[in-house]
Amino acid sequence: MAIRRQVLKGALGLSLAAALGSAAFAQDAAKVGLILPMTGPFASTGKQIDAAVKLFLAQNGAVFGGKKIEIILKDDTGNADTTRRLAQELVVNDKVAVLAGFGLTPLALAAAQVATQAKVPEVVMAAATATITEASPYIVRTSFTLPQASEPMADWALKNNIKKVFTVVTDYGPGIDAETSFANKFKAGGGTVESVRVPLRNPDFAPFLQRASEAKPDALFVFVPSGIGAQFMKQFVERGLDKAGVKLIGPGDVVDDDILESIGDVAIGAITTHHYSVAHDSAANKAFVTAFKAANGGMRPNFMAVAGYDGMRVIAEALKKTNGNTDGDALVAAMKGLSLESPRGPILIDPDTRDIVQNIYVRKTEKKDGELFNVEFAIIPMVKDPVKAAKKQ
Amino acid sequence: MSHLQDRVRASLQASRRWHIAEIVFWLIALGSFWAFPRHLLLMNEIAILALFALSLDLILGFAGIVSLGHAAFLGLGAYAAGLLAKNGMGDPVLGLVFAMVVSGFAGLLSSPLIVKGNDLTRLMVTLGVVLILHEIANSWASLTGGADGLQGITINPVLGLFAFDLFGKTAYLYSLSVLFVLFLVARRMMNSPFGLSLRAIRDNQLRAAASGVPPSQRLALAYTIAAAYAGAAGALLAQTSQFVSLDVLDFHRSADVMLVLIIGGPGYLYGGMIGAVVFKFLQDTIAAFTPQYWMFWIGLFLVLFVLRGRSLIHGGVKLFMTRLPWLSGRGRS
Amino acid sequence: MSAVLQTRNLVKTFGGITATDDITFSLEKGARHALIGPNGAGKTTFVNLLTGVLQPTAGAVILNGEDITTLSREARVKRGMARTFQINQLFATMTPLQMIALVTSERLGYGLRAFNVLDHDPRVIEQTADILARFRLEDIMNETIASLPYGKQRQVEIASTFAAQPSVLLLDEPAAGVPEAERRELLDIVAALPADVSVLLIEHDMDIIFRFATRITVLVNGRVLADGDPVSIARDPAVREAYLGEESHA
Amino acid sequence: MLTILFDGIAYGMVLFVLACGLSVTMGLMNFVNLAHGAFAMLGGYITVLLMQKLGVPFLLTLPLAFIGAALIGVILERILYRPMYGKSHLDQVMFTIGIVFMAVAGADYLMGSSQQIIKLPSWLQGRFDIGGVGVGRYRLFVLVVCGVLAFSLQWGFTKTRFGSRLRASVDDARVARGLGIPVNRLFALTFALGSGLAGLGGALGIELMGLDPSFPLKFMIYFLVVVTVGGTSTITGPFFAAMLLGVADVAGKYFVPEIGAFIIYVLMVVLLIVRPDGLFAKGRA
Repeated sequence: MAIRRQVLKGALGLSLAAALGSAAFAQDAAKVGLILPMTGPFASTGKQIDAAVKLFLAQNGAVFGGKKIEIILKDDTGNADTTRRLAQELVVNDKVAVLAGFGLTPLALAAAQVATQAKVPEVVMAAATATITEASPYIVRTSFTLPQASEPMADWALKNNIKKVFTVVTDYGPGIDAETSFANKFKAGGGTVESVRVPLRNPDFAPFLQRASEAKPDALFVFVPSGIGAQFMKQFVERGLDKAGVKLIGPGDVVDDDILESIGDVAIGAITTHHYSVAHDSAANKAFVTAFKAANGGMRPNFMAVAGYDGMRVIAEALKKTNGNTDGDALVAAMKGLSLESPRGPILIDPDTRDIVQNIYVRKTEKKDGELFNVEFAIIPMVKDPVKAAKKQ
Repeated sequence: MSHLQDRVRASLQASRRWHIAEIVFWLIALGSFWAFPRHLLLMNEIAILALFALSLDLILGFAGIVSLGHAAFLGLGAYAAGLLAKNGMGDPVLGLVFAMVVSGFAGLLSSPLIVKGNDLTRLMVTLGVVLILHEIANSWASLTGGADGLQGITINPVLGLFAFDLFGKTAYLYSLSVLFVLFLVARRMMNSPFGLSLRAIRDNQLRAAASGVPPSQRLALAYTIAAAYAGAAGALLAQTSQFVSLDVLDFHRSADVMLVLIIGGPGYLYGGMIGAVVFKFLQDTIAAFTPQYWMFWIGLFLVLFVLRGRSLIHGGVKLFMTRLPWLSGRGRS
Repeated sequence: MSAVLQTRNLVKTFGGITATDDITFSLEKGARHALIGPNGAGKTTFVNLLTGVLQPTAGAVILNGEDITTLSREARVKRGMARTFQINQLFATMTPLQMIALVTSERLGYGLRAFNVLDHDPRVIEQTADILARFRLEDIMNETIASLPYGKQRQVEIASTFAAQPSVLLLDEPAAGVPEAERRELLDIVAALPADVSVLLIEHDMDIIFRFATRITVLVNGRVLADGDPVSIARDPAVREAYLGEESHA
Repeated sequence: MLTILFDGIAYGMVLFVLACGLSVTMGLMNFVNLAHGAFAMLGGYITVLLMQKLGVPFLLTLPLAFIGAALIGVILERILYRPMYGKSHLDQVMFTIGIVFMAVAGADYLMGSSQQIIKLPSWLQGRFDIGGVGVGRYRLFVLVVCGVLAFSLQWGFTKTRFGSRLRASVDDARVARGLGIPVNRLFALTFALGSGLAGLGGALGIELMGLDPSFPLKFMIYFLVVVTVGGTSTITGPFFAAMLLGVADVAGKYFVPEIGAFIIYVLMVVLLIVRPDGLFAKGRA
């Protein structure tokens, strides 16, 4: 009985809110459909981005260009078919001005067609396969691309006397992206590479790491989705690869700030290239981290959060530029070429590719004041996605 | 022509006569198109799920085969239709037929694994097959797009006339039409001598064999047909979403469809469809209140349902359905 | 000799146990032949070998002059061998009418017709009505089988075997489990089976055996102990010791 | 090479401990329990919680994981599982899938969706060389623990009164009841033991297989393979099946990483075609 009453109350509240909402803001609301995996194995992505989006609106108010941004959050559970349906419903039923979120590559791709057909901007806040922005002229990305983060790693490795690298990547889009972009660059610079790909649902890294250790490389390049990074790191150490002098390198996913603490000391010494570290030394970042932690019970923001934060900002800036015009083409045009100072440093939405251009930092995982951080020690400024850059030439 | 012969004929005829409730059911399904224009996408998903559950009903409800891997054929059909469209043949009906042939053929090939062995072996083999397919689809990225899904599917207008739109109008009517046609075929089949022999095998395999019914042959055939039906559902999924992802081969697809059929009740063809409506409605409602944990409520629902709720719910359904003479004495629990 | 069903040196072993030990047996045309023996004598195994539920380790089964040793169960049915089981084996959710119509349609080879309907075929209707009438099932033909009393179910089972038009009928303890009140009707039906059908009756009940059987085979420990007409079997001292002796214990 | 064999055996050992309870309950009551992995997950989370929140040393958490899972097992058996024994396999499958779903969502709710990580005591970390073969300390530890367990289970199963009664009941529950064996109580005990072992396996497996809410789904197939391939009437059957599976899985991924993920499934389907009643079945379906 009690449950039922609650349900009724909830339903009543919702419909009331909806009625009021549509009455009060019918003219001056810009709805943003935020589709994220809030449940399932990629829920942490959803939580980070959702929190960052809320933080941005709380800090900056919700009115831009005369329009009040209204967020409609939907959970796609990491399931591409659901993403597609939700995107379609948001466009058709809720008449959203912008679609945003998209935790994984297939999810972003699933919505691409909807964005094109409906002429609605799709702001990708997480998915990182290079090709995504080519799937629709309405896609704008505020996260990063894996080649963007992986190629600088090859440069760094070549400069630091690493001749032979063994790559271990998860066998799906982003992993393959990371592997090929790194390997191509590294080989072009005279290094040798051996590779294995690990199945996405892999319970045990032992056989792959065994191969790696027998290859006796100078460094192990690794990309795994952030959740299983910890397991990988531990087995890396268990197998004694660290003691054998093998460096652990790769894009920053494996030492995700969100879980770095629970990975523990085994992560110390890992060299990674990425676009954001919670330890990034700037005033903007310090303010961001402090506010984020305060609003989320001490949870550290990670690279997902910063992309969500900047994504909202890109939407807001675009609205300002168009003076509240929510036409999709106008919004995308306004987003192109946007240049902002983000907590991660300067960022630019490439007017040609609608992809993000940003600094890539070389970091080393270290312990500071009893906490683990990825400490930046070198900068490669304003890196474009190398895959699309190569295509243009 | 004796009086008794007339009565026999009448009884046999009665078992396949259309009941008013059936007609009402389909009218409602069609009428929903105008009644709920905001929910056409969801309704399209329901129609596809209903077809998938209907396909499971053919083997579970009518032939008694327990499968944990029915998604294998859904996935094959989806990829078959998707790949065909990607390679320039975007006619939806062509894709549908192609998907049914591919899935049906796969069903035929794997049927020897199914017809022999006990329930446990069947569970294992069906689960194993779908897992292998999932791995293949994942690894063979050059063909399937791997974990990124199959991109770039363009579907031509249905019959060259009705283009797929964002609102899901064409999608729903197309899926509903396919569901209806395939339902008609299934209904006819299940009232044929072949359908009767399947029921015989399900009821009592020992007696079926002792009555001259070859169980392996019939089960293999039923399995093939069901696979083709699942392939059709997969094709609809691929065509109406113009996208195929690895998810079509995921375990939860097989589990969900089983749940759908159990909710509606197996063995009378409408179970899958009623179940699909209830399931999607539940999913949507629960997801609206506790988006994070609807899986928990579905699980709880399942447990309670199997423990005691079934007789309760089916009691209601049966009360309604006992009017259908051809349903008499069907409910297997 | 006009044997319709024969076995030659039939052997079946399970692991180290020999359940059927070199049985050579023959069922004459039109016979009412009883197969008796104490519990565990191998009667059920023998019947399972005849009907194809089990495959023999050695030996042959011959039906109407054809070696059917390796044929499947359903193929034997098609060649004219039908059976009932010790415990009713029926299609619980069907009606007697449906069950008999099914067996009839299978006999006529319609089993793979997926788009025909039964009520369009005059032969199915005619023959189904015929069986229903002969076994006095008209009144219950539209009831669900599972809801019928056990005796009636037995009747349905025997009737359904006749829809297969068998030349050989194996009845495995037809009266077992049937309440006294329904027994008489059932036994009348067994007694009225057509004379051209050869019947092999597997039974415990001596009343039934001596009422129907014209010939008796006694199985003990998987072997044929004696074979002959009822009178000589009843007098056989070895049978009395091995079988009737135990019977009085039980 | 030998290292791979060693890794495979250690992996197989954990699989065995995880799955052997399932094989006995399946054989005893002919009950298809797809939710077995939920008990393993429970054991895993008990260890994680004890270590993270209360700082209990790893070794001490292992028996507690066993006891916790066994306790929950007994309770669930009493109130939920028992009414299911008489039902069809389909019902059992649906029922246990329901339990799995609840367990997965429940774990997500209570523990979060991320991978759980524990810190092993330092003497279990790292590896050492024996004649050129690299041996992970933790894997060796797992191998010893599970090996001892397997031996004592085999001993208990074949040599004790409990074992002989259990075997009689697995063979034919009806006859066993007739002989006055309290099959129901026996089953409750076995269920507890099986769940407990699963819990222990889950705790031991955190380091090797990871632990997150989807654990029961991810590993369901592995358990079922062990049971179907190994059969349900012995301890040795599942044991060798688990070894075979562990070694084949690890070796497959090592030698042919491209198709490594297939090996276990292909192996299972092939085995089921060749020996539909299990690798070590003795003519009993």
